[in-house]
Amino acid sequence: MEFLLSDDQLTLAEGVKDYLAGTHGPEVLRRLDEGSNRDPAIWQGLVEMGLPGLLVPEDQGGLGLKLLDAALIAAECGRACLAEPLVDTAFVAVPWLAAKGDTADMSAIASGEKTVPLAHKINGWVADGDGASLQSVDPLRKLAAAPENATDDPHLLDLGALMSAAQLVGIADAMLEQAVEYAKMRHQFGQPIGAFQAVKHHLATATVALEFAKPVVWRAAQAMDDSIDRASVHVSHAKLAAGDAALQMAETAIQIHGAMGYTYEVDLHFWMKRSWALIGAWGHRAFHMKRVDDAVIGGSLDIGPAHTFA
Amino acid sequence: MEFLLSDDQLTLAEGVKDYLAGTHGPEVLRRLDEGSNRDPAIWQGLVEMGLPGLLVPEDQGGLGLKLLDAALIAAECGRACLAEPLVDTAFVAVPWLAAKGDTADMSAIASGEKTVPLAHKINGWVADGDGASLQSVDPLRKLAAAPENATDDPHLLDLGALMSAAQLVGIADAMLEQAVEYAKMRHQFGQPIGAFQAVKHHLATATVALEFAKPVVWRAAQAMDDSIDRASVHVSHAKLAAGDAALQMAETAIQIHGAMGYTYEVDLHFWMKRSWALIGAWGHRAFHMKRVDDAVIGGSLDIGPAHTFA
Amino acid sequence: MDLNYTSEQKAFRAEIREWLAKNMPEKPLLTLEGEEGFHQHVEWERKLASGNWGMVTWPEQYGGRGLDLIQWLIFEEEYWSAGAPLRANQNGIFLLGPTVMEYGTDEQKARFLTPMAKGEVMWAQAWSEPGAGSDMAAITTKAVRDGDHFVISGQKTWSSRASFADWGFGLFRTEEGSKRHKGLSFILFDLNSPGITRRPIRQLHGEPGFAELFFDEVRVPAENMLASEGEGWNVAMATAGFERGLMLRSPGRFQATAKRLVDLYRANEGNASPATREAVTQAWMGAQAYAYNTYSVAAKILAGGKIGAEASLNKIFWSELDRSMNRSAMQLMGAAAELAKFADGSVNQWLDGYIFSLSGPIYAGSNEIQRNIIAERFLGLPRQGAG
Amino acid sequence: MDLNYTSEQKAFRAEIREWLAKNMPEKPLLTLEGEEGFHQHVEWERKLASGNWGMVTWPEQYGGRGLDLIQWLIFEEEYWSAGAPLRANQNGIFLLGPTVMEYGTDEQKARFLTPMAKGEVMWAQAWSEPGAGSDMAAITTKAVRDGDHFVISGQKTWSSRASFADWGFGLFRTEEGSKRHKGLSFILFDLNSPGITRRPIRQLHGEPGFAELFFDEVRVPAENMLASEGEGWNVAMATAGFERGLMLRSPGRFQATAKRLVDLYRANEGNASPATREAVTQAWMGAQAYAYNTYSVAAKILAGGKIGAEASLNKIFWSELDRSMNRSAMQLMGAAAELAKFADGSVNQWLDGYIFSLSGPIYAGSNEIQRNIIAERFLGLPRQGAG
Repeated sequence: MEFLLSDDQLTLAEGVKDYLAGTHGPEVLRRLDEGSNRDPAIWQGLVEMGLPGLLVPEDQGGLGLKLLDAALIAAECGRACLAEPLVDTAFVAVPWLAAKGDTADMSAIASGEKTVPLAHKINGWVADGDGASLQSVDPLRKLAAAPENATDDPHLLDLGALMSAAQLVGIADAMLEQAVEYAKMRHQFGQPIGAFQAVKHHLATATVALEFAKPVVWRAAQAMDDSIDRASVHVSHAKLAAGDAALQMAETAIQIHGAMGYTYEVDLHFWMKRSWALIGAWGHRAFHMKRVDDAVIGGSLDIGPAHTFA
Repeated sequence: MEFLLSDDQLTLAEGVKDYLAGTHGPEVLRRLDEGSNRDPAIWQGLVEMGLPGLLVPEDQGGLGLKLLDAALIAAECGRACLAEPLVDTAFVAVPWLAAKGDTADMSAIASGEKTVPLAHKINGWVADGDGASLQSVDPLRKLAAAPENATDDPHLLDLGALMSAAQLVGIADAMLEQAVEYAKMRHQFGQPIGAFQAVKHHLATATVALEFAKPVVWRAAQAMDDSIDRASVHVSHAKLAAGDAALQMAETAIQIHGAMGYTYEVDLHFWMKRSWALIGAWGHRAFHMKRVDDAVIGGSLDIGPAHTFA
Repeated sequence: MDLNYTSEQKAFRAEIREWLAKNMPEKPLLTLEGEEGFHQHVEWERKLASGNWGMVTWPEQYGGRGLDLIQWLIFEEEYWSAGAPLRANQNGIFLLGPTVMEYGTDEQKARFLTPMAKGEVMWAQAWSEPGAGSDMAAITTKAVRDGDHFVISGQKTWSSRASFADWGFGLFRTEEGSKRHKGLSFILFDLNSPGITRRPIRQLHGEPGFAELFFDEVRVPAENMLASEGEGWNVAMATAGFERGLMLRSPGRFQATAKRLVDLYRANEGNASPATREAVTQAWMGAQAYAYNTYSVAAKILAGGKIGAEASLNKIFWSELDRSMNRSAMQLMGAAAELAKFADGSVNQWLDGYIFSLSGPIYAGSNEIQRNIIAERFLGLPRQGAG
Repeated sequence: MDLNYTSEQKAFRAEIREWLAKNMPEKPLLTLEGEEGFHQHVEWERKLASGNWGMVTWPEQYGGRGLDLIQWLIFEEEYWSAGAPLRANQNGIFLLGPTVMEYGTDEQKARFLTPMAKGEVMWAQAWSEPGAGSDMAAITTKAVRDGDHFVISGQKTWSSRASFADWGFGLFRTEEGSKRHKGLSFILFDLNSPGITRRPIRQLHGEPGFAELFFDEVRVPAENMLASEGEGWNVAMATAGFERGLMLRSPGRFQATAKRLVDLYRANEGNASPATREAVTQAWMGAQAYAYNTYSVAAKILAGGKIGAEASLNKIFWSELDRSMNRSAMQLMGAAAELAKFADGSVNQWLDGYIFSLSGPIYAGSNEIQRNIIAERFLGLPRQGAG
């Protein structure tokens, strides 16, 4: 029993964080927003880091890592508000296809030549897919209407929900950092607004929700890595905890920014919009609440002090 | 259309407020707590003000006033944390009996000789009644187990719920005043704690909930006075708004008082306990929420801008 | 307490209802934030004026109907019940108009109020500056007296409607070296005056709406000053009082949102968690409570009372109610919540509503400022400490 | 990340489970706050000690089992799962014990730790003073050096367990005229020393619990001072660190409450509004999240890490979770929520639980203080302003 992210995991995530911080800052988001939303050079950079193949088995040209490793990277993609379809293809599609024994495209995915738009019944749309385009509030998302024949595979849903939750905690981290920096810099009434207790306590409250959502997400990823039989409940818990924490953080961050936060001139809006998108994606709040409710109140899950992990 | 408490109504309520402030302060609550909870002298004082007969028809020795007048007095009884069974007998039992045409006891009630313990199925207990005694958290409440044959008359329930709501806003007012006074007097870190923004904002937030609960209670009282056919929905709205505001105020007030609020040495506990008692009395939160839900979501009530009062 | 409408009030309700039924735009107008939509809304203002429905609470002499606050509430209930457009003239109706009536000379009243009532001139509000937001007394934009003119230099921001409006009003520092609330004057100015540059500020949903105003030695006739020189702060506070007070947000608007939310719930019940279901019930309760409180404040004012810190209670209540209702709607939209437009090309009104609701706790005095006001003026807590 | 218990850990879980099954008191003890109940709880401490279960995390040399934090968590899970009594020795186990181990001399360790581990001596905590609550550095109670003794005069309050405990520990001003954090020393004292008067403070539910301590020239041997003179603040902060940190509230306690709440919901579903149903689901989620976080912090510490401001995150999370769970329970109790005892004479545990939960956000550093700490130390916001 060791609830601990390994040094390897943290080093890998830190590396991705630093890479994206250096190559995918807000100025890139603004450029993509004015342009076509996607940039092959960014994708190429992710490929050179080996990220598309992160979960591809080693014998098919990948790194053969685990969902928990991927979740940590997904959080960094959220922190950077990454628009390229890395998470969907590499962290959702790959483990889904692999579990189905469908390994045809693995090496093409690992080499970055192929991306996999995912159509699931629970979403009305397909991200980075073909078909009639739909306009998301998030200017960096490319949505197409979902086909009639979209699958309702629950394993795919759990993978999508887990990775959405992981992105959401990274998004919330980024919004918190922006709000804290703004609160230090913006002065009113002769002092930085961050010195006002009301501002401090808004941010502290949102921080508590976020910090207690993170271990829930890591636990859900590990539950899927271990294929424990109630992993779905932990995925739903993760999506709820991460989504609620991100929504609260978005509302807190815009309040701290005041009128500036309501504009396109500070970059906060990119992260707020991504959080709104992912909160509804891969199972909305009520869907996941019902899965937890059925398990906990319905009684199909063992609960209590002796059942933290079993 | 005039949503206004009349000068007569305010003068009467003010008179009762002043009388209770002068004769029924915290020292009286402490004395009653150490003694037998009831004091004939207090009851006699209320009789001399004519309060037991407030709603008794004039031809039966009463003042023949309305439920709204009574609700304002009930709020003052809450503010003073009055223990005598005035509200149950004079503001709940009297209009209930009168509506049933049961006027036998009216003059005895008006003269203060008779009180009417109320047994309703929705409460497991009877206040100030006979039978096996039950111990309330509120040291000034005298509860007895409810008889098997308690009525389930919905009119009685609405009257009880309305007057509980009215008492709750008065109780919340009193807790707010105590918390504000404590925050002005208590110093930490070299200033009154009431100068800290966190304390200010806790109290401001609870104040908003309370001030917006009050008009809901007055509107419910008027709805019953006017016998409009959906008055029950407005009574449930009032009980919910007043109960939630009082609970929030109790939790805020004890937080402002810090450890002192957790003791028997400051008097706040009398009002907190009364609020906990009345929140569960005459229909718990879920009961009243369901009545509003059935009307609003169920669709049996006209809603929208053109239906503020109709 | 009398919660029945008089027959006159009922007749008035029927009158506005009938007029709206006849005159409502066939299809929803484009957003007030965009140029084309703004002009559509100005047309609507003129349509309202043509029926003398533009400034219902103003005295008849200034082009209003001299309605009392109860009639105004009935008007608003019917207006929002009909789903009528937002008011491009809001700054004029509720902010500048009442201020001119209170502080203006007869000449100023004649000059500014009538065109305002006719919807001929649209007004922009220009309070804030980059360094003066919540702390409005930190204003630095100066207006230097030069004969019978002021010469204005500096910058304003968050100026609502300023992208497309005709005239603006705001506070300027007319006494050199004056500090804080002193030495400010309330001045009206033509937005097309030489030396004024407007820079629309793009809001997070992409539309302009607010604008920055740059003043480069803009000459404004001294007769455009309201009240006397240096009195600006008190005049502005009266205006802000109106703004924060009764009329900024009439209950009908939130009752309409609550009703739409109930309809959305019925259509999307499968997207509702238990807490969301209760939030929908709470939406009706909150909107009704806000309406009762407004009717109650209106009755107090009609009986000769004034509103003070209660305005701050109002601001917090409606802004948090609105955000919470729209947040519930986003949950009920499920996976479609993020769509700006649906497959059929229709706009996701709930997404726009949620985004707009996020500005409620920020503007017209942030809810943090409002809580300070409640604590200090309504509850009497000490001023010291980090306000 | 490995979320499977080792066979040793499973065996340990089975061992404590079996011991508890054999040794649990037949019937629930009276409340720890009352005199008779306190002595029942002391008996239980001695029973635990007899099985060497009293101080499981202490090194064996001091009468513990030298368990690591994961074993401690397993112990706590089984302890709360069995519904075992509250710990009368909490101050010793988690506050004073670790502090003596870190700062005590060998002589002090031998003298104080062993009797503590055996449950022979119960300890009261004496930090606060009437003028020094949240602002603990405002302590004025003085301890004047007189040869090989200190002479203590002044008053302490909110001293937990002091009504019935044997010994106490706290901070005293040993340097005359010193200010704030300077000149304080950490001193242990026999509560039966001449000159000490205990006045139990009646809590709102009527039981004593806390006490005031009056010191009238109480002579305390200098060898009862922990660390060196004037070092008291740092020693106390370390203690407060433990208190606010990992061990004050183990997850098992809240997981047990969540489980009882789910059972209550099933029995009283008719008393649940939709939001209450969701709150019951949230209770399980919150208690699990708190458990995951605790396992995670424990693993970090085992890997050589330290906990800092995270302790403040913990304090806020568990105290607000506990209050919210008990508040939901009060709603589920309906009209019976107010009953202190039910018709069958049994105690309304949920009412007691709700009342107790109201102290959570207040004690061990109010949640307002904790939020300041998070903002300033965890987020790096500026100190100035009304902290």
